[in-house]
Amino acid sequence: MKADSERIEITISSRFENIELVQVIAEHLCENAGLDDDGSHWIGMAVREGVANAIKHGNKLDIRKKVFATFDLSGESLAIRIADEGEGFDPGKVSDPLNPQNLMKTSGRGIFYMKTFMDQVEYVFTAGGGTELTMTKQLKPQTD
Amino acid sequence: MKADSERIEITISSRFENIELVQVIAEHLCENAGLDDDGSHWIGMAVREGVANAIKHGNKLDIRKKVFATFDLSGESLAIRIADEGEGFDPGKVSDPLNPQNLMKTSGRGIFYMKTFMDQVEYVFTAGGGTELTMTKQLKPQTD
Amino acid sequence: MKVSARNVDGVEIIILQGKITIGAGDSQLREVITDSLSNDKQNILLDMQGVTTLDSSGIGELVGAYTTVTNRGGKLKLLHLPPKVTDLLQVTQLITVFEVYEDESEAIKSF
Amino acid sequence: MKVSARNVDGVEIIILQGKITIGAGDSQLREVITDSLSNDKQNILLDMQGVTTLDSSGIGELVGAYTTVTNRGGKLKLLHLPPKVTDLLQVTQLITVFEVYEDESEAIKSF
Ligand SMILES: Nc1ncnc2c1ncn2[C@@H]1O[C@H](COP(=O)(O)OP(=O)(O)O)[C@@H](O)[C@H]1O
Ligand SMILES: Nc1ncnc2c1ncn2[C@@H]1O[C@H](COP(=O)(O)OP(=O)(O)O)[C@@H](O)[C@H]1O
Repeated sequence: MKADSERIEITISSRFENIELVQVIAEHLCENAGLDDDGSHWIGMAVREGVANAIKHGNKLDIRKKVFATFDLSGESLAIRIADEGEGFDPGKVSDPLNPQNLMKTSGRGIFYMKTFMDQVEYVFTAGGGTELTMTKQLKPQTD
Repeated sequence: MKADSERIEITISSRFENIELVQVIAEHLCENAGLDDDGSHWIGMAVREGVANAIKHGNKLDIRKKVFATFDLSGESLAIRIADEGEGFDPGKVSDPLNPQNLMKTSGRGIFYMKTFMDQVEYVFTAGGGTELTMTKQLKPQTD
Repeated sequence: MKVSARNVDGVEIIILQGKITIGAGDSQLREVITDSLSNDKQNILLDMQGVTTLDSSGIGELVGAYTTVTNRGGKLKLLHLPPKVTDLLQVTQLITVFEVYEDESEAIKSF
Repeated sequence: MKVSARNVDGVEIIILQGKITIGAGDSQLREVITDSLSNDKQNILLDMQGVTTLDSSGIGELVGAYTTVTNRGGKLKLLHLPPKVTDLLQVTQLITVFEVYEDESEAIKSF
């Protein structure tokens, strides 16, 4: 492991009360990495949305199923992986919440918020089922 | 898994800045379980001491080595396991900080604090090296 | 979430405090709106000053509340938005949907 | 940890704020005590009001500071202990070692 790299892993069962545990890890990690309160807050919000989806849509609130979160801090770059034991989905079919016909919908903004607060949001689906969400964020703009 | 049981796992590398991540998980879990701020605080302090020892004495600040923490909440009982990749030690040889000749020592109070704040503190040493500390706490006194 | 309410000049001011997030406070918001409507209080001002965390579910509940109240011929407006809540409404373009006030008496007059 | 100091009637009041924990603030406390002694300020009052977290390492540093100052013929006393810090000193019986004050002027007169 490089001196400036760091990996934190946390596993929770599928209860909404546990979302906060993962969010708080994200915020503390960002603060330790020198990010300001606001920056840390928005990354924490993206994590909250990702974990909420894993619990609700992925594991369908089955408390026997786990959500696995990994934080990789390497230099100035933070990669967050959130995996569940659900059945996956087709990200191509997720509708755009900014589309006027979706504006007044009561759901469908979680992934949009993640994309807004993070630099990159990617989904991978594993053979055994389950969704693996990876979000990355450059903590300070690289200058080169 | 029973409806009232919950397991949270977190893995960190051996940096003092990461102590707080584990402590904060402990505090949040306790608050979610209905413990008041003070109760949660002291459990968080015991966790802090346990993780600090794992990083300092166990893994000797080698950031390639990990500290593994597990929280098991079952009914009203919380069991916290903190494991490191160090060489273990002989708990029987740890001196009593209340002994007058130790009163003015600048160290040697960590395990004592854990024992003060938790109901039970146990050490197990695994064949492959490493220390496994288990601390338990009854969150509300059982009435039966 | 903690909820309290008072009525000023026929406007039901509902004060929301704490979290409006998935599994915490989202259904509570729905209930308090339903209660208000069933008591024929159809002009509702949500005071958001004390809202500490709002997620996409909470935002969804706000939108749902707006629709419910409007469909019943009432009005739902927002008061004292914390800056981070404003941000959440802005990026989703919902800020154009809600009437937002900084000053309570101004908000009440607007109904 | 943040540290600031002022001198009143020959007593160096050192105000500690934030964490005194392993890897954070523990060595800083040692430095500020050494500095004070090397400037011939041997009567030291540590104002602990703003200390948010103290662990066994921080407690060890306080004990070390006490010994260092006493060995140099000075006095180290504590002011404004937060309740949780008092608890930590109490269970380890260190509360009998330190002179603790609630009132600053009283503390200063005692030197
Ligand atoms: N981890 C997941 N597992 C299964 N489906 C998911 C997952 N995450 C997102 N989805 C799907 O994507 C849709 C959009 O998600 P999102 O934008 O967060 O909005 P919302 O959760 O409010 O529906 C969800 O309704 C769901 O169908
Ligand atoms: N995880 C561990 N691995 C190896 N040795 C340990 C571990 N935890 C505690 N010890 C030993 O026990 C001693 C007492 O620990 P503690 O009471 O926490 O006081 P301190 O850490 O201030 O020395 C330590 O000095 C160390 O020798």
